[in-house]
Amino acid sequence: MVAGAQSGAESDAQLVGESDFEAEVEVMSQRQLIWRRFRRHRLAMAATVIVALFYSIVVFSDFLATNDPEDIEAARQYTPPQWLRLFDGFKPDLHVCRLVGSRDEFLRKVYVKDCDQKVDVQIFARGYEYKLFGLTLDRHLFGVNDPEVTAEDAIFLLGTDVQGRDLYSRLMRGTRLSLLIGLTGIFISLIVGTMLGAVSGFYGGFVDNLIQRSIEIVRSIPTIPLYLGLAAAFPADWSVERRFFAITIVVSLFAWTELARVVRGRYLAMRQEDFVTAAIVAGANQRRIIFRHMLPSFYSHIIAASTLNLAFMVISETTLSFLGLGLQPPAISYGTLLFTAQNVQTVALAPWLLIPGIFVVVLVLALNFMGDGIRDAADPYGS
Amino acid sequence: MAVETSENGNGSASLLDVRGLVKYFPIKRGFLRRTVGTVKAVDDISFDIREGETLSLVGESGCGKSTTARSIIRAYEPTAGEIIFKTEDGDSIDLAQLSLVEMRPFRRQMQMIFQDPFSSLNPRMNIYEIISEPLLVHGIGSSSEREDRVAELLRVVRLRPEYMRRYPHAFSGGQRQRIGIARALAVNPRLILADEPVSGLDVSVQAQVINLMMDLQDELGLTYLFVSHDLSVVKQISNRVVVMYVGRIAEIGTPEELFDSPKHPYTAALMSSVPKPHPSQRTKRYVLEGEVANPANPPTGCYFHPRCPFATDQCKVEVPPLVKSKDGRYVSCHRADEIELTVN
Amino acid sequence: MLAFFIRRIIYAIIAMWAVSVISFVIINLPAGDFVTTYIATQLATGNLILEAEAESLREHYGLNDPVYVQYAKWFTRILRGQLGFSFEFTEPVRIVLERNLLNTLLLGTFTVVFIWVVAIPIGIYSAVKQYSVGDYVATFLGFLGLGIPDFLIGLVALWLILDLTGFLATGLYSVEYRTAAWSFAKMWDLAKHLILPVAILGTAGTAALIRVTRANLLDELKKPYVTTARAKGLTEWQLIMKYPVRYALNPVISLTAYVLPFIISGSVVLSFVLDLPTIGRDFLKALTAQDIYLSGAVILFSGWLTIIGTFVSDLLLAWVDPRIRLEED
Amino acid sequence: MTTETREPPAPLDSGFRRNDDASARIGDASARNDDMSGGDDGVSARNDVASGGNGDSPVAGDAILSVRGLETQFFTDEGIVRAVDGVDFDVLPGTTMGIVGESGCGKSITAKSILQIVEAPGRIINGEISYNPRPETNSSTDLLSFDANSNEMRAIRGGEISMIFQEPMTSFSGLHTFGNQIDETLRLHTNLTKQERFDLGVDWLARVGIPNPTQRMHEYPFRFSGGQLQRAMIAMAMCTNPRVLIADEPTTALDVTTQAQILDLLQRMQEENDMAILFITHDLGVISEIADEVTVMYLGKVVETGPVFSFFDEPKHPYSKALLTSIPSMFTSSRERLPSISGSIPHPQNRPMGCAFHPRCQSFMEGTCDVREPELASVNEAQEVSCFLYEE
Repeated sequence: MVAGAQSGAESDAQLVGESDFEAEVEVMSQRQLIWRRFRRHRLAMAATVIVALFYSIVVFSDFLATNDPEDIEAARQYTPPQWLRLFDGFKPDLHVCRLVGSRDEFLRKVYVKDCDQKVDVQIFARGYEYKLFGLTLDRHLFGVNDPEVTAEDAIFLLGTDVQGRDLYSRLMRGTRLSLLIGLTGIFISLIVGTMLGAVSGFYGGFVDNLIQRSIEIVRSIPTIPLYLGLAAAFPADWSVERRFFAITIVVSLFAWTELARVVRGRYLAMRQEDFVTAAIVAGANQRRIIFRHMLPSFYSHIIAASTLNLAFMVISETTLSFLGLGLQPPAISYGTLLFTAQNVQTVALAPWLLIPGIFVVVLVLALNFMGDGIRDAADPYGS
Repeated sequence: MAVETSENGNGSASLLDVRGLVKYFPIKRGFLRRTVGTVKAVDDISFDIREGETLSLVGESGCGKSTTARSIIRAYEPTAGEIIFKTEDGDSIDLAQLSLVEMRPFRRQMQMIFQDPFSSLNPRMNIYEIISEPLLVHGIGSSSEREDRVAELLRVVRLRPEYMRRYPHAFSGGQRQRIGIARALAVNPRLILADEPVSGLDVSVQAQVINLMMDLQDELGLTYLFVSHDLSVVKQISNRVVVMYVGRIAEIGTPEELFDSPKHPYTAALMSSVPKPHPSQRTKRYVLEGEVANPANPPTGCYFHPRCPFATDQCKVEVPPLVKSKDGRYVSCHRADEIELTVN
Repeated sequence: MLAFFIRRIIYAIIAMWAVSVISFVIINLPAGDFVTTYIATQLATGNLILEAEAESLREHYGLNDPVYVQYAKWFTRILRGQLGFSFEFTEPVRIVLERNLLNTLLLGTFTVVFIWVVAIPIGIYSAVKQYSVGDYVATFLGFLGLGIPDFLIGLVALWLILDLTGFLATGLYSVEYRTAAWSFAKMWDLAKHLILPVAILGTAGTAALIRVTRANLLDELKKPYVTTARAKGLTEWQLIMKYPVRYALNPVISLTAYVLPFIISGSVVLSFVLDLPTIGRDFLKALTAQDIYLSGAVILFSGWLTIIGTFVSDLLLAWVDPRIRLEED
Repeated sequence: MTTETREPPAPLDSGFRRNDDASARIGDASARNDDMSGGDDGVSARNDVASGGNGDSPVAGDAILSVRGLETQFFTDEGIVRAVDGVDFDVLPGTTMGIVGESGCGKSITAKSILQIVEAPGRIINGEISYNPRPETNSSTDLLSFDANSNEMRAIRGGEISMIFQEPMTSFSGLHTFGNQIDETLRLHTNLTKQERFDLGVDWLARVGIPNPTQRMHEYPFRFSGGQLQRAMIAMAMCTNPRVLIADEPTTALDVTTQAQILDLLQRMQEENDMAILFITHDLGVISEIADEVTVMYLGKVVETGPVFSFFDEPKHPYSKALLTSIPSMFTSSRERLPSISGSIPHPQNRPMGCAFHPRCQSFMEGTCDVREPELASVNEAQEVSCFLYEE
């Protein structure tokens, strides 16, 4: 048909040319590719750093604290925050300004900042004793280098509450508890959600139908009244630990449905993929197909869903405890800290009591951005 | 429909004998997921594949050709029928009767090549892991032996062995299809089911893959079941062709027979619809009226009768069996021997 | 469509039953039965109740029966409209609920309207002008709105208003209108008081709706039918409003019925902070006082409302989508 | 099933793309299709625009659509993709120009660029698209001089130049009835009343061969089959009597028997309405069936353009030759090993230096093909090729 038809037989033998790919991309695994896509997501990266900082607080809360969070100092109630100063003039010198307290005509305590009187702040100062990794320590990142410091000389970086307790140190503790609740809740919902999702997708039919309908029913129950109702039903005399676990279970009550849905959806989609059929045809057994072929493809989706769930759980705990229905003093969490700021008049008097709220917002935002980033990176075509 | 299909002298020549294969998919609806109907994807078909040949299944989308291939290799559970496979030891075994666990040893002898070169390779595994998987699951060789085998297979499909630690996303569509072929060859199968292996590829790459498949067949003595909707490709690669329409076989024959002197009106229409390769051959096309029948609700009698210009009252009620016509071809048409068909 | 309808009704009935069980469990969770609670409240007000009287009360309420009998009796009473007695308010639960029903519905309805009016235009803008400055601002504010708990916004807003104007922006009515008959002046007063709670309550919903609208619309904008419409010669806005927006908003609009109950139950926390006279505030009081009949009734009805809302939303969605509406089965 | 072969066109007598034989060919074509002549319309609302029935052959040398130096680029996060990189071709009135190429060659983007409906992040960077509906008056306009959203451009889109697409299933809105969607087109481009528009819609549905057209107007697209939807899309594109129809892979998603129906329909529409068709496909078989002229694209550039017979008989560019020999057809004999093109299509971002085809080319000349870019130039009075083999 065509004059000068080429002979292509030998061209088949031509091997893949080096120039076909960029050198950087070629040997990367899917995990590395996801990581690379994720790193390009600036906001998600920043959010990840913030989340990592929060988790370091979980581990090192006592080390980061300056005062014993439980210490009551009636004489120092509602101290305003003392900002940490790094310089005295141009000379590096870590200190805060001393606050001088007096009473006004309504006999309320008022504090006046006197920067002529410095309170020296030291790195790795000695303070109250605490346990970390089984060791009893008394060193703190910074503080006044005196375990028996008097109220006059103590520092209150974020001020104090009505009982004169140091808000900064309490916030470190509160971060620990609130995040632990979230993490435990994630763990519970992860187990329940992935199990039910996997069972639902794997067996299909009646079991699938049953689980799917249950999920629909759970999702149609309004969260807040149910949370509140359950939390209120816990006897007031429960111990702090018992209440902790009860509240954890309550906040994870709804979180598993989303995970189950994601796992089932991914499972069903994956079952249609040719590479799964290829594994069946190759003779692979069920276990290998599920664990070697399918599960690795939804790790990142599970992580993304869990990250978003964690944010939801932190908010739930905070709200419940704020209303006095979740954790209760003496437990220290974001919610119980904000519980002291329930009243507008109190807030007007001591606005710094809302600072735990800023922590909650920053944490929740960071978790949301991070979760979104993971989801986008895992699935560039949208899910 | 027990058609005696394994002929050409001694029956031993057929590697695979499909008899009365049926695959229905239930349509489930409602709260209790009741079955409210069935999609008759494959509706009682019989054919055989001879050792060393390429048998193609052709037809339009939804005609059941892919389902047939997947039922044979038990990626789907066949609803009914026999799939008689002649094993290496010369035994005949009905694959349709085996449980999935019993099926596993036979998977070494039949492998599959897929259409989509993107979704058929696990993006999370590198090329070595992908190609060596059939070896691994059948417990063949040590890890270094498997590595040697993968290197050899890569050379066989004309890819560089050095690339075995790379991931699928680094390769082009044609190269991925070669990787898929290497995986299928890993366990030295005798039968390869190729499900639209070139339709996902650019036209300039298709010939590479087809040539490779034909070379491998010659070198390794492979038997192919080739599924495609592209009649030109089918014509090029096949020894025999099975034409399917709505889950049933219309006609079986060599490419030349079907393309030059079709017996079934549907075959004729199909062949006539294929664009001609040169503008000087432009002709008045035999344009088929109407729409393809719905496999969930097919017409009575011959499924093709509503579109067939030769349909009689008999065609409306009676299902035509697949029978051997006077000149030794298989056609399922009541009027096969009366009508004269030509493709242009 | 009929089969779809029947299927949905069956789901809804099962879900309503499940919620009733949950409510019953919650009512019975606290240690001791409500007679114990009742005795304690009576004691607190100086009334002494004899052991015999307590026992007859237990008998009357069937507290000595097996749990499932108790449930059955409780459930039939609920269906007959006998919701029980509120110890906290010392009046029947029904009276307590009816008192603030109107306020609650008003707050919810206005919030839904607020969410649509604010979120949909922003969501559309954000999708159509993807990656513009406005899109980034909207997306960031959306995240912020989702991330901040309502009560925090409420607290901060109250504090700022108090600090700046000395005005305590709580409640739904000024003192002089609290018990007054309805008049234009009272409505105007209510309108002024509604702004803050509606805006706060709407924040999270608005943020969520912006994200949903934007994401849906971005998906739709890539569909081939948009290109077809463009190739017809429609202006960009005509075609976006007629086709992809219609697609993207179908699910959103059908959710109206579903969102209202959620907002009503979500108003519990804000009602507490802003001291709004709603059922939510009564509910919280009931919870802290372990006033079981009132809290049980609120949980039950908010659950049922939500289920009915979901049901109506599903029907609406099916109705606006011809593919479901015309499905033959 | 008769065998009726077309005569190859008479050699063209000058460098001009003359189209003297256009009417002859059309007459020829209608003879082939006389048994299919659809319902006589009579409703055609504004067929007066740039009319010129079959008899009035256009003044010599005038293309209805002439694309020159078209460049469309996509500004992605990974960098700029030069999807269309300097494309030239002409579409003559009443004829079919086939644009053929593989994935990523920019053929669809070229089509969308003509109507200025390239999606973000794509932008038309350069070029000229002369539209000349009345060749006798020589009043051509450059479509790219109009703003994409201007009234002028929108009047062209769907009115003067219509387009049909690859995926009939997703190219309609599933939430609007077909009647609503065709009505919209008519409302935009005609002054007819609602009733007239409805009647015209029914008429067009009948003309493209859809049974029960009146009832179909009230139905939603999901009730149509794939082939019917493609017919409906053709009806919607044709109802304004456009001068040019751009068909972007209209049969790729369809089965071969449905493809034959649609190709037949398009040819009939062309004859009845005397319009030019720009037919985009990757299928050489379809080109050989329907095109009068062929333009071959590879990686955003035109490698060859010329009459369909010259292309099939004497392809000039090595890529064209390779395509023609490497693709199996119904006429290649069974079990025959076809020559194949080595390598694969590079990603548009990794475009090779010089001639983009050189790494796969059998006639590769070192020091030339990998250094310089060839230009599209005439090799004879009919064909233009961009290859150094033909450089003087």
